[in-house]
Amino acid sequence: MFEPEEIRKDFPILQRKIGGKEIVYLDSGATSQKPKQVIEAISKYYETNNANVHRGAHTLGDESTQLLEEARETIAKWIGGKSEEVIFVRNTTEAINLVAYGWGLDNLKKDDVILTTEMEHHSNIVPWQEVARRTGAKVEMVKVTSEGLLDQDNYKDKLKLKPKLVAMVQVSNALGTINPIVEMTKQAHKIGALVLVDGAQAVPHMKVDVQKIGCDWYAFSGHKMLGPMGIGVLWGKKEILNKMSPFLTGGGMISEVYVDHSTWTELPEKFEAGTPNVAGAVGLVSAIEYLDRLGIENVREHDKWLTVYGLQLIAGVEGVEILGPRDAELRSGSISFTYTGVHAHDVATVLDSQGVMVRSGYHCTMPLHNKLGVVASVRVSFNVYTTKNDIDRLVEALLEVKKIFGK
Amino acid sequence: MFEPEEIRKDFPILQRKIGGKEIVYLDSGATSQKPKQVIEAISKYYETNNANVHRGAHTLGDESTQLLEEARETIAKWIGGKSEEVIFVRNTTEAINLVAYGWGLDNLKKDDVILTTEMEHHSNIVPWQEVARRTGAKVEMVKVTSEGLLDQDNYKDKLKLKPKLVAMVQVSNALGTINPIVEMTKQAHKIGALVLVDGAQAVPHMKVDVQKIGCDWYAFSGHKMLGPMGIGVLWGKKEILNKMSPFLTGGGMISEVYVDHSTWTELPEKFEAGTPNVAGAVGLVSAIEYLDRLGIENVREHDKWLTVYGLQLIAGVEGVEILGPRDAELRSGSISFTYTGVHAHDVATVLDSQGVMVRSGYHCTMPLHNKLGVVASVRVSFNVYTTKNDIDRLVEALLEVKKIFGK
Amino acid sequence: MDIYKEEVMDHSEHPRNQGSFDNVLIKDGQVGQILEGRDSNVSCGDMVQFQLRVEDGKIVEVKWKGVGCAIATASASKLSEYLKGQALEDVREMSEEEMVEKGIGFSVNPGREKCLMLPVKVVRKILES
Amino acid sequence: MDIYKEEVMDHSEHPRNQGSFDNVLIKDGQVGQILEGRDSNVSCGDMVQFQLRVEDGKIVEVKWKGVGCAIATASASKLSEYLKGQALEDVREMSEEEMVEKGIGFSVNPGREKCLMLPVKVVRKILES
Ligand SMILES: Cc1ncc(COP(=O)(O)O)c(C=O)c1O
Ligand SMILES: Cc1ncc(COP(=O)(O)O)c(C=O)c1O
Repeated sequence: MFEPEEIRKDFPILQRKIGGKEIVYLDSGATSQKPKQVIEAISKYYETNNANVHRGAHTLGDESTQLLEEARETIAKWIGGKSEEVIFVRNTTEAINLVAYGWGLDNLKKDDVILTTEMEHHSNIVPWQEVARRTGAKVEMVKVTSEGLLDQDNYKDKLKLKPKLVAMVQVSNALGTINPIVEMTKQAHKIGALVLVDGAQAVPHMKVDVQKIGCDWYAFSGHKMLGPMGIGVLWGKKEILNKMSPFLTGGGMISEVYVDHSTWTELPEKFEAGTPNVAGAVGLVSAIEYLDRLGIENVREHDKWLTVYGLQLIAGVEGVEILGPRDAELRSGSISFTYTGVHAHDVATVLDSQGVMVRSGYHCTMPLHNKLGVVASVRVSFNVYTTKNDIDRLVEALLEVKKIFGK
Repeated sequence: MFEPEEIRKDFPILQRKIGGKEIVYLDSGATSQKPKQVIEAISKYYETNNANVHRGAHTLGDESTQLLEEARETIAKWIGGKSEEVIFVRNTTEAINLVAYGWGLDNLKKDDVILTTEMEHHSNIVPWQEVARRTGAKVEMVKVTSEGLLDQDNYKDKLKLKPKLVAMVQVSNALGTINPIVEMTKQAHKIGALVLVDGAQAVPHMKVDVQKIGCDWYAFSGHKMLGPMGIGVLWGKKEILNKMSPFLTGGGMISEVYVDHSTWTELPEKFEAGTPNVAGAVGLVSAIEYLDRLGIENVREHDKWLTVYGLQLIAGVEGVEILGPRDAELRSGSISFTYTGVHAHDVATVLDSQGVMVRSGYHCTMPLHNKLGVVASVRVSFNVYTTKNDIDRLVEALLEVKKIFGK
Repeated sequence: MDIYKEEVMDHSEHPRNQGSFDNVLIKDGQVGQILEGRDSNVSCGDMVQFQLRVEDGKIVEVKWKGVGCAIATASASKLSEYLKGQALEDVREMSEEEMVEKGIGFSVNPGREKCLMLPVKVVRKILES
Repeated sequence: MDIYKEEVMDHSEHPRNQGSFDNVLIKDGQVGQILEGRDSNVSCGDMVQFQLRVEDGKIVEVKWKGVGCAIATASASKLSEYLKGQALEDVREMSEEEMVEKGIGFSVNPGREKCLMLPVKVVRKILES
């Protein structure tokens, strides 16, 4: 295990004080903070190697191309894929849209079923609704149990509808639930569905191996895993990516352009039109190296420890109702709750006045909140720099809510 | 006017030596170098304000939201638009794809004409070929004269086909040609076409005012105008953006999500799904401030001076044939040429061995190169840090080509 | 905390004019019409519906309902009190700023502006339609 | 400059086996077939076409044409010399690395790899189809 208090020293923003108080940043699920190593890697790239990627023209161009391709290899190794299967995108949302446009538009037709779940982030719902609108396909959702787990009986029932695609989240950003995606992927494949996994909240906290998961596509964002904004990854199986249409088109992804038609390059460039965000890829590599140094198993242990400690303390606050499963083995990264009689937004404002930063609202999971009958919730979410002290300060600050709202 | 030798001091990468030689970076058309002010603005953002944008939850979130919205205002003011008309994208290519998917798919039908030009970058050709493929519309191209200008007679003829859209470049990245887009936009509007302008090579070098141009959409990239990679802008007229379908969908751009449908937010968020690249927007603002301090008129003067000086010296080298117009008033940002008997790629390699970095190839304008009957060309391109000395070093290095190839 | 002033807390805990005309039968011979609209803030999950009973171009009664935070609730409550008795035309001509100033009477930091403004947006939506 | 060695310059200025069989009539009774393929590198505008005349599983003649830089030209020229006389099967089993090593015999820095490899890609394409 590592010492989070030591790790905090790597994060310049955590040294900031607001209103005289040290920052307690418990909104890592929205975006993580960045260690100085990542910030410096970006600066260093711009100060030393910056160029567009096109081999052969000059030294800086070669260096930039090499950095981008090394980034691809590092990421591929990190998640267990091949390097040409790693496609750089802006974020998880774009990754999912790429599949929706590049695979969905061509492969779905009227009355085909797209199966997603009630606990998806909007980014894994709305693109499928849009594809459904354009193709006549239908979106179905696997139900969530009152405990906050995917209802596996309901999943089996929905699989009888013979969906062409199962699109599901590995770790819920609103409940923290870790879904049994290895088993679920197996079942989906048995009936011939392809499987897309939204790994936005998994990659920052646990070892991910796309081969072991067995899925067909895996999407995640750099900015939630200590990396920079503006860079994310879609991983996909080579055979499937090869058969897909390109999504964004233009410079960089074409082989030959004629007046009336064009031909595409090979993977992965086929899906990367325009100037790529090399600085972003370099920053993401630095984030992976950071996590690797800590050891991703240790990161998961730390996260589990925080979940246990947090669940215990937060649940003990009068008026608080925890959402999602109680078993820390089944959760990761965050704890969401409601506060009886006080709107989540007001709770967040009071906490903020104490220097404690959490998120309040739907967390982009409106169908889930509707299902749970919860208008809005408060979410506290972690990363490697989160400490016991952060949780203690949170609980202290929650007592302020009672003072102000008298509830 | 400003002193480019002074400006160079702001660019850390230009202090680098390769093989003992100072860098002569003449590939700014591919991507510009970044001043330390921009690099520091990005670092400072990550060190001080980094958070996801969602107002109300906490101080860092409010600060990030405010920075993103201020960036939008700065950019709007800089190009003469309204701030809700500024949509953040990754780069010019994505901006054009947004229009192709978000407007083209819904508004074009069989046999409709999309008019583009022979001098477009692939990013303003291939998305239209794709829309044409999906809708049955046809792509037509305005011819380029042997001097490297858009053939205005041919343009008038093509307008008789009643195109629904004219998509054209303001400044050619391969020829340097500045097109008369104000007049051309007027003519297009007269026959009811909408106009998209690719401003990737214009924005870094001259004052751009979308109101004066009168176009309906304007696209550009941050990374070519001293800003970071991974951020670009699509500007569009409010009335038109309002009528367009969203492109990428997911978190951030929806108002309400239900199991079976969703509703969109207002401009500009409607077009910005997922976590935005706030650090990129902050870096872009810093780049605009940098250009503003120099004075964009001075930037244009400097560029024109370099063009005059460069044309004169480069054209004087034995074996060199300049592409594009000879009048510096009609050009900006770059000079492309061929070297008789030696392939552009070999020229670039020889130049690189002398520390002079240029680009060789098609420059993503294959139809243009086919038209001109040129297999590949060498392009030298400028920005504010380019000096007379850079051109002198280029010409010296060109003499090496003769030494090695004996031509 | 500045934001949760006494007046805000009073209105959020005892909201005025809450309810709807949905189950109220407009009596025979009673002139007037009911204008209504709703809107929501996705990020905080707030939803507000306003109904204005109008007679001879004047707002004679206001009912609103919704789910929301303390700020949105207090804002809706105060706005409902203000609107009662106003001429439709006068309200239609007010800017958003005026409506906040005269109709709500308290302000919040930029972070919570959306909560404050939700009832204002709903009322403007009703008047513009 | 390392990259433009004498051998490279010689082959790029005097390329061997350039041309095509397109206007050559295969004489009556002459056994064999002509395999052909082409490919291009978009970034540098290089295009290379290879034709292999095969008799009894053996490459008896090679012609190539194309537009390209000195590296691609020298690479195609050297490869064409090497291929002549080889058994189709043997070439089919070679890795790309082997083909460069034995068939081309010179190397370049990573930046120019694509130019060097273009003829290799074309030949592999022919053999795989
Ligand atoms: C004229 C023109 N249009 C479009 C582009 C594409 O820009 P980006 O690669 O940033 O999407 C470029 C840059 O190469 C360009 O020069
Ligand atoms: C589970 C999940 N999916 C998708 C997303 C969208 O990620 P991004 O905003 O980086 O596209 C998020 C982040 O909010 C998430 O938590």
